[in-house]
Amino acid sequence: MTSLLEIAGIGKTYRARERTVEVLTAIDLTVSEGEFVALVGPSGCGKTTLLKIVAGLLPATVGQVRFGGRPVTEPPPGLGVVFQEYGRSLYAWKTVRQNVELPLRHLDLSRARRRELVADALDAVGLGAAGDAYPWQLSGGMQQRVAIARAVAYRPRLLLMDEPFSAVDAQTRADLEDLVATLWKRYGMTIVFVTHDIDEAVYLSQRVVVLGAGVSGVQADIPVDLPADREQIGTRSSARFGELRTRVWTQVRRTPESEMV
Amino acid sequence: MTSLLEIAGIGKTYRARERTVEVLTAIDLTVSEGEFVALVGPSGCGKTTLLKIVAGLLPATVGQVRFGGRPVTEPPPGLGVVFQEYGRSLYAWKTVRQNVELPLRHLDLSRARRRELVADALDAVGLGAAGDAYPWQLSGGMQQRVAIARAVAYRPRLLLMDEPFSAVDAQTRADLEDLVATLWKRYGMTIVFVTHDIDEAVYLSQRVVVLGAGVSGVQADIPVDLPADREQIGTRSSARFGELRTRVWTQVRRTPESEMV
Amino acid sequence: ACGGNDEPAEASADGLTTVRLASSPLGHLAPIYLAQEQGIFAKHGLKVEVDTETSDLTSVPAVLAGKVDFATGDLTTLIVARSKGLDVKAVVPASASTGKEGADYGALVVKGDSGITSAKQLEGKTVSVNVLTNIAAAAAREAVRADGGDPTKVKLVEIPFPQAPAAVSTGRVDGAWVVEPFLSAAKAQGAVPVGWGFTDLAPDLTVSAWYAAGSYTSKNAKTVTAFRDAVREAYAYARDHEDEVRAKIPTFTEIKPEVAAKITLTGLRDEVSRQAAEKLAGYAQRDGLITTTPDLDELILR
Amino acid sequence: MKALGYALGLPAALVAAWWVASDGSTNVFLPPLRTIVEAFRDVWFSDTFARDVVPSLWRLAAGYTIALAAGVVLGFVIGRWAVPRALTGPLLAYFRVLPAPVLIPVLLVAVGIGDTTKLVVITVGAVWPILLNTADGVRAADEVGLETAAAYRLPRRTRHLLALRGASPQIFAGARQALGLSIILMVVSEMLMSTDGLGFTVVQFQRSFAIPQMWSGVLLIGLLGFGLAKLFELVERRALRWHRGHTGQLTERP
Amino acid sequence: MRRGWLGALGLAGAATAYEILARLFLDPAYVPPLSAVVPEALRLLTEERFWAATGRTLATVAVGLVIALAAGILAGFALGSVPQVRRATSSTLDFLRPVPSIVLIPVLVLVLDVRQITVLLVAVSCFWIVVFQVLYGLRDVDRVAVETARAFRLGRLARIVHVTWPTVLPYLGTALRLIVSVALALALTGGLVMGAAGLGEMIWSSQESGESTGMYALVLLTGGLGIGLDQLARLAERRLLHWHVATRREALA
Ligand SMILES: Nc1ncnc2c1ncn2[C@@H]1O[C@H](COP(=O)(O)OP(=O)(O)OP(=O)(O)O)[C@@H](O)[C@H]1O
Ligand SMILES: Nc1ncnc2c1ncn2[C@@H]1O[C@H](COP(=O)(O)OP(=O)(O)OP(=O)(O)O)[C@@H](O)[C@H]1O
Ligand SMILES: O=[N+]([O-])[O-]
Ligand SMILES: [Mg+2]
Ligand SMILES: [Mg+2]
Repeated sequence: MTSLLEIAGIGKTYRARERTVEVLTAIDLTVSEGEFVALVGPSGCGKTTLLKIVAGLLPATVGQVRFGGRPVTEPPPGLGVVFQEYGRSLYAWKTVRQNVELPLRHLDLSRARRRELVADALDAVGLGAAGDAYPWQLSGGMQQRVAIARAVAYRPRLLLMDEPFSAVDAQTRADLEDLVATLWKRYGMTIVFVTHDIDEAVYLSQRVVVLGAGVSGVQADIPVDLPADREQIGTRSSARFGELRTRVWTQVRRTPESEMV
Repeated sequence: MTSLLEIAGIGKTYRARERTVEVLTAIDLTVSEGEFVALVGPSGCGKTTLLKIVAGLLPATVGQVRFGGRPVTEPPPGLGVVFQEYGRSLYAWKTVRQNVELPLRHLDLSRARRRELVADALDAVGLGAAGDAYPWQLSGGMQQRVAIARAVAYRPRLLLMDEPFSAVDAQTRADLEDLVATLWKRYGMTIVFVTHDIDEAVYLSQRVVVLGAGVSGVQADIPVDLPADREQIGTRSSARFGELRTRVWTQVRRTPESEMV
Repeated sequence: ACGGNDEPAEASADGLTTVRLASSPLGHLAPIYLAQEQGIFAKHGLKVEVDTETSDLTSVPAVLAGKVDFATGDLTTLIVARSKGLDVKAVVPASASTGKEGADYGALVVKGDSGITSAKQLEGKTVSVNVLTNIAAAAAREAVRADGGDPTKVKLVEIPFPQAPAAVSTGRVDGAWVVEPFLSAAKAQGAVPVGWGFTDLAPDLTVSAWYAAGSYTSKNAKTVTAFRDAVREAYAYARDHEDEVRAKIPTFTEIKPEVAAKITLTGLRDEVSRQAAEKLAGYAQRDGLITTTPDLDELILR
Repeated sequence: MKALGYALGLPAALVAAWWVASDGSTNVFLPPLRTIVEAFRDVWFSDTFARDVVPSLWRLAAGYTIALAAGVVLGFVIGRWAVPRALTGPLLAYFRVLPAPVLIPVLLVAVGIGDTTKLVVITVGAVWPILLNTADGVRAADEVGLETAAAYRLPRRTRHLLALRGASPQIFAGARQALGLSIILMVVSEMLMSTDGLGFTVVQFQRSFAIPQMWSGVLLIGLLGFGLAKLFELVERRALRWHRGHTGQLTERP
Repeated sequence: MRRGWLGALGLAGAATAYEILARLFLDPAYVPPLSAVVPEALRLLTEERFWAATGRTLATVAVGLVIALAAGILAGFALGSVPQVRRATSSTLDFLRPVPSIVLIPVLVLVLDVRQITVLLVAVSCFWIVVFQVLYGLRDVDRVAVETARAFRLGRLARIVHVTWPTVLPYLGTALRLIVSVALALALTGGLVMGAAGLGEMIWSSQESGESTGMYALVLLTGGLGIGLDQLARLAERRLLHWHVATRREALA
């Protein structure tokens, strides 16, 4: 596998009058083409920040991101994103269907094909009937699924997902996990996936990267050597799964959280 | 225990030009003073809607909610809420500290006491150092914790929480669960808690109420007979916990989700 | 009629030269309209187009830029314009004092029960005029002076004529310089005239005049003469047919026929009064509107 | 330094172009800039400034302040409650179209010819952008923010203030519009029934064909507008910093 | 529909208040009561010259508005989307904004006719309003919304069409209601101070003829026209902004 994404020495400091925060220091990470990487770490450690830098939406203070060998200065082609702030990333003036369709409109697709992609994506996230609704007519979980459908319909080469299932129920979550896993395999996408659910990270990914709290670099990079064909009940109850999740847990807990009660 | 909250025959239909959705039908539910009720159900089934009706923020189409015997037409006194859309519920022009302090300012508290309550609440959610930041300078999880701190500092009589831990990492989530449990016991609050995490519902509550998908009434009402003193590792690994979570799971899965792939 | 060497500037198929006149639709246009109907202009080889979409604000630049050939302007304004080097020439009066003290179409009025009975008593008081920089200010001051008062002690303030009667009767000002139809309106509301500034300035006072650009008068001398002659003939007709004048006014203003039947009409004179112009130039200089008196021979077309 | 370059670059170029293009102009109505600048010095570096500009500034400040207060209060009431909004809708649309010269007759009778009339003209003309923007801003207040305030039973006053603060970006849009308008209205109000002021003086210049002096007045009005706009920006930058943060304008973009 | 009734009620209340004030405190000679004004207004409605004047005024308003909207939106987006342009021009704009066009009329007469000047007056005043509303609207564009569009590599134009424009639209809705009134007011001013044919000139003429009842009748009808234009602007706004919080809330109320 060739490396698609090279993150080299990335550091980020937010400067404002009231408050200057150094968030990331010296992040080094390489993601291969077609890889599925899960990113975990405590709240506020800089996962979203890193994702935005990778997407070319936020300049790093130091360091460089390369995508397919080229330095990233703007969002690279073939990028799909599901933002943590899913609500704000949907356009209130567009229906669900229009929201999902928007990124497809500048791709070279026939209208029929575009329609089909949109319909499939909405069906896949269980919103086949809500295409004509506006985002503000949907529940939180439904909005989040629209954002997922938009990314999925786009068939990106690199998919960045920032806690994409945080607002859906357990059953739906499991279904969506399997959906993403299927699409990943079918289309050979590269996925970087931020989650707070360690089981989910292990279940989905080939590698779990743990970011530390405070000013943090990569704290651990744990390969997930589970078989390629995974399945909710079988995989999660396997012994290897248990070991891996414990390993990740240990790493996450090792992060100093002196602030917590 | 006297009943604090009586929800009788509540139904809700959203009407709009494009789309009319009947969300809830004939919801009956009674919550006693000091009770901790968890509300679970698939995405889009009407949990948030029900919570807003209970809070007196949204009129029901049919039925009535009574709080302490009185019909609810506006938010009752002593109500604390954590909205699912935590980001939008924070005021962007106020610092974290000011956001938390706001509801306290019209209570009969000395300034010193108010300061103390705010500082304690922020410490409790791990944001002791972020008091002077503005919401838009915080990560998603941090924003959510500010909303929690605001509710906690307020010491409400009835606390409504809508997926309050959806954006925080596992470790922080466990800590916050214990924080809420402690405060509940210490102050005798009544809590209605929406979550997608069935383990969390069982771990925290005295009763798990399951809402069904589609036009739904209460599908199941499962008492949680775990000992009052609970603790993350011990309780969750107990046999009774396992039985209860399986019972809830079974109920949640029974909801027809024909739409899902 | 701006280009070309000499006449005919714009001769139409019927052999008539078109002249464009600009004036607000006020009473002084009545003789012009009558003359048009009577064929007086045609007799002088002219066809008249009246542009009423021109106001005091725009007429001088419109004339100088050749957008219209003749426009009306009050004599003070023309004097001031001339002294600032603007090439305007007064051709023939457009409105003039009736020359009859006590029966002119403009007067200085006060509220009936104000206790003021003479113009002199307005010393130290506030008097309104429609525009501070035109002939009205001079007329108001002259009324006070003619009564033996010190005109510099009158405080002038600008209030449009239509609001002047109300300003007087509600006591917002102590006196007001008004012209018809507001003079009649003010009287109807109990105001009384205490001075007749127009006749005080000069019995043959030219209040406003038809003027043209100097360059136009030199290039189109024949047309200008024809125009002046036609207007004079129009005035002669109007003097003999006052009823027709009174009947004409309501057709192009909003003045009601019953009002038009009673108001004092403006005087109609053939010559721009040179003597009055000197007096007005003096006032303009005293009021700081001009620093040097213009050559009045340049201003008034012989 | 760079900011100064941006601020002065275009004006300098325009002034230079004007200077060159107008030099040698013989059109009385378009005098050479050189003459205008001389007139500027003669007219405004004298006691005219104290006699005319000072009262104008006072009227402007008072009229604008009243418009601001009235616009925000009325706009708030109209934005927040449907009944007053429906009740006043056509009425306000009626009053919005009345230009100052039409108001004068009524004002003369009701208020007189003093400064009050001018304040009324400025206020009545400048209040609309503030009023409409406040009403629309308040009406668009974020639902979740309002629900949060309601749930915590924040006192009425606090909830109103929150709605206002949330609407402040749009209120500032109205206030900014009204600033430019107020200066124009100050001039217009002084054209009628006045004896002093910048507008009065400029109109007297205009009517007495003192064209360079008139242009110098136009320059002064422009400079005044520029100065006040800068002052306004200073206040706005402070008051709306949160909004720039919230909308990501304080975050660097690649 | 309740909205319509309340609006009529508001007008009726104001009319009653005016009638009482005019009868009790003011002299009918210069502030005539409605009972005198309304019949005069009804009479005017039957006169052809009233409709001709209305037509001219509305034509001026329409042309001025179209110019102002097109130029204002274009300039607003250009200034708001290219920071360098904004910074380079802001001082010049701040200087030009407060210059009252009325002062420049004698100069404008040199090159334009009165009708054109009136259109210019309307267009310029409305242009400024549109530009500033667009500039402020552009600042309201949500960060996440823009980041989403950028991530999916929507081009500059697509971002304007799909993200920026809809955000600015509510601000333009406010602008629209403002400028229809301003346009009408300035079209009247053109008639009042320059004699441009239309309703303003009729009002001027009534004033100059001492016909205060006629003048008030015209003012009444002009105000009615203002209400009509405002209703049109609101209708357009409700259609274009049906998704906006304010409209949603209104629909519930
Ligand atoms: N616009 C900003 N201005 C200033 N500080 C910021 C900004 N955005 C984020 N931060 C700070 O950067 C840190 C990391 O934020 P980030 O959103 O990357 O965290 P995260 O790992 O995604 O957290 P979460 O799991 O809670 O979403 C936080 O301390 C936050 O306060
Ligand atoms: N303002 C609204 N207008 C129209 N329909 C709405 C509105 N709000 C919610 N709905 C609809 O009501 C249903 C229930 O929404 P609700 O937000 O109560 O669900 P929920 O159970 O909280 O879901 P989630 O777990 O995803 O948050 C959904 O089908 C949604 O589309
Ligand atoms: O002249 N005005 O722009 O109002
Ligand atoms: Mg994050
Ligand atoms: Mg919900």
